[in-house]
Amino acid sequence: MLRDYAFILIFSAIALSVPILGLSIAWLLRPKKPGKIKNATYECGLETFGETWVQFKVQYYIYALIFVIFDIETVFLYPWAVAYNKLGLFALVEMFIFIAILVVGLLYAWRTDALEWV
Amino acid sequence: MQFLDNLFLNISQVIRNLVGGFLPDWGVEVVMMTVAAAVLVVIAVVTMMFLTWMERKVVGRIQDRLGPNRVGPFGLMQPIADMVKMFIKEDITPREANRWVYNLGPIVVVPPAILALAVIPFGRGLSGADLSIGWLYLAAVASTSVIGIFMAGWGSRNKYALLGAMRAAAQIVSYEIPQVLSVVGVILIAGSLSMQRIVEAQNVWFVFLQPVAFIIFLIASVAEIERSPFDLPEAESEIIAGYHTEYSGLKFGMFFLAEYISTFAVSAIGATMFLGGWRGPVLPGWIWFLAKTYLLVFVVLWLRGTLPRIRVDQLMNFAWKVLVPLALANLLVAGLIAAIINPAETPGFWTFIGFLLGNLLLIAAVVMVGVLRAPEMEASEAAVVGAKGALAGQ
Amino acid sequence: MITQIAFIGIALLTLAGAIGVVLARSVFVSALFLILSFVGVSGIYVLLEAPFLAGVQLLVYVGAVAVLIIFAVMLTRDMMSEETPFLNRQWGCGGVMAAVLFVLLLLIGFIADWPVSSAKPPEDTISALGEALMGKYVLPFEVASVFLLVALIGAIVVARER
Amino acid sequence: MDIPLSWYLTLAAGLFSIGLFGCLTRRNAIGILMGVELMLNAVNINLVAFGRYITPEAVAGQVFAVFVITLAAAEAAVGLALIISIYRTYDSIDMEDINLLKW
Repeated sequence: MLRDYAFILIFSAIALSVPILGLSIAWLLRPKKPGKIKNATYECGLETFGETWVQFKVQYYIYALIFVIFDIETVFLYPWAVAYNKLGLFALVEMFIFIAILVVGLLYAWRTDALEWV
Repeated sequence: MQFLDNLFLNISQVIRNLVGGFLPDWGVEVVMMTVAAAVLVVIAVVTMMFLTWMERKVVGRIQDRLGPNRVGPFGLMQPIADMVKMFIKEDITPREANRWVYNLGPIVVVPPAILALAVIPFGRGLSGADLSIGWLYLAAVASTSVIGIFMAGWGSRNKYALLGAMRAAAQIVSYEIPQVLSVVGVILIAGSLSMQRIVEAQNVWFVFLQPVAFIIFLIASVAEIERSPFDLPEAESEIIAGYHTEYSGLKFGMFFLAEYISTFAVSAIGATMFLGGWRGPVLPGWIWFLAKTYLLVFVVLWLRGTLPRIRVDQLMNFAWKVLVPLALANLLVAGLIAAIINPAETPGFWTFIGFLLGNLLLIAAVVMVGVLRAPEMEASEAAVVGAKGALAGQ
Repeated sequence: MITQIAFIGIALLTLAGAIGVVLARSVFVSALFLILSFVGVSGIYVLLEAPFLAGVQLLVYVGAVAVLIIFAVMLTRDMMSEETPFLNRQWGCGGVMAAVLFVLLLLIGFIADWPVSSAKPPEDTISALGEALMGKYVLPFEVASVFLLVALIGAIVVARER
Repeated sequence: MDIPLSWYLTLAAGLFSIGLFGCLTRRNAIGILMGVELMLNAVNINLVAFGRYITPEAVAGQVFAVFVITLAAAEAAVGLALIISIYRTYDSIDMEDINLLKW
């Protein structure tokens, strides 16, 4: 089993070396003439205005939150699906209850407009 | 035919014998793995270059243009010219940027896209590694791509870049759920997460057993790789160019590289999980695999050429209020049918009929809900528009 | 031999990430180091022959929890300027505490005589996990869904603007 | 099995102690939460390592690790929601400023 993962390790090292190698070659080839205006933050040619860390709305967090909860649900779903043929009807009922409870959460978010992008 | 089918396995055997002459066993293993990994990486880069050309040709034809046709025959050398340009462009690092995070961003973005190729079966026994957690590995690797986007957005110290990164993350995260849920039906029938096992289980292509899941998977995947019509985070008309606003030269090219490799990877995954992967009559497996993959790539390009970009609130609503409930319903239907007819033991024809009936019922239910809710939806839409108009009037 | 080298490499990566989490001035950079540490832990799971957990570690921690943390960092502006210390005044005391705990844990780990078994783990871990979740651990499994529901609703209520 | 169990225990102990240090000393509330996440990861390493070395034929260690991951994610979700809520009220998440149990 570890043999397969050794391949993944080597593969990730080589995959990581692609951008590093490419960027190093580009670093050697490209011209370097920085300038005051050139290195300014790009905002359609205007001077930068106000703080960079603008205040984001909480909606982003709510989406991430619901995502985390459902991501964990899939963690339970995969072993269930793999073992399903050995388990039979009882497993289906258990999973049905599991999903139903979480769907209540989704419905709650839906009804309270937490899913609404405003 | 037999020879062509085993072409790559034979080549690998030749290399193994060649190296085996003067290296110990573990050395041979390491050399073989490195060679395989290097080949996969080369495939990734060449695919990216081919896809940029293909995209411009296909979209050009859709828009009644010729596309690139100056450099080389049919403009085939265009990607090379583009690459040379990328390499010799001046690189601009904004003064305000956090140098470490800014420069690491493009480096972190690329590996997740390439790593997906490790478990994709290009033919019988022809995959980098046949992991037992196959699909879970793909989902896990794909989910790490958000990190590079965050690094690019935060490191640039540009509010549009940061906003683009936030939007991209929210979108990727939202569409990941329907994507991972839609595949559960396939895993349930195949009884394994391993990609090779999933291909071997497809006596009937899973697209016929799980058509609804296939459509959900396709839509969610196109959204995951931020391609049109879901390309809001990097749409010029929305927020300059999103998280890669500040990047130039090859650093910008790296984001492109990642995007095109992901397009290929997602199509390959779709072909493997739903279209039978390398299985097919007469021709060698890897030709079947490439044909199916490029069919899906073409569909993705076609979507870009045809559909207008959707609005950001529609984007999020579609993920959470349409795709997620549909994926959950599909999962329960699949579970129910698999409980009635055990797909591992029933002959293919009856499995096919059973799942087809289930999916038809599901689609009928969806249409019913749509018809019933249509007036209500229109009313709520009108209310929202009215409220926005009132706000604008103030 | 090779696995031992791999273990040392991955363990050093994990610990370096963890130290980065604690000592980075900016919270965002802290979060990036946290991700590094999570990736290292997933490598450890692979060495422990728990590939499913390694995948889950990447999917849930790197792909979900880290994103959640970064969103929270973006929503709460980092008020710390360059001058204000990012650790509180008890950092010396806290360091001693952590060091003492580390030594104690090491003592327990090395002195105790663990009854190590040489049996083989099941061939198909994922299937075995599924059967365990649906059989022996079915109650915790259902409780987990209620728990997730409570967390979801609670967090939405707390986070939303009124 | 050529890695002794004590190596894993050492790694987990180190990770746990670093997490504890971060938890005790970071001023930023999100920093404290990250310390807690590190500690939970250390616990998970221990659970899986003990499961692998002492009862390899059962998957109890992994099942528990899955439940701990569930718990950690839910904890992060609610904890960060609280932090965002605190930020909205106090306009700061510096734990030195937030020292009142009740206002």
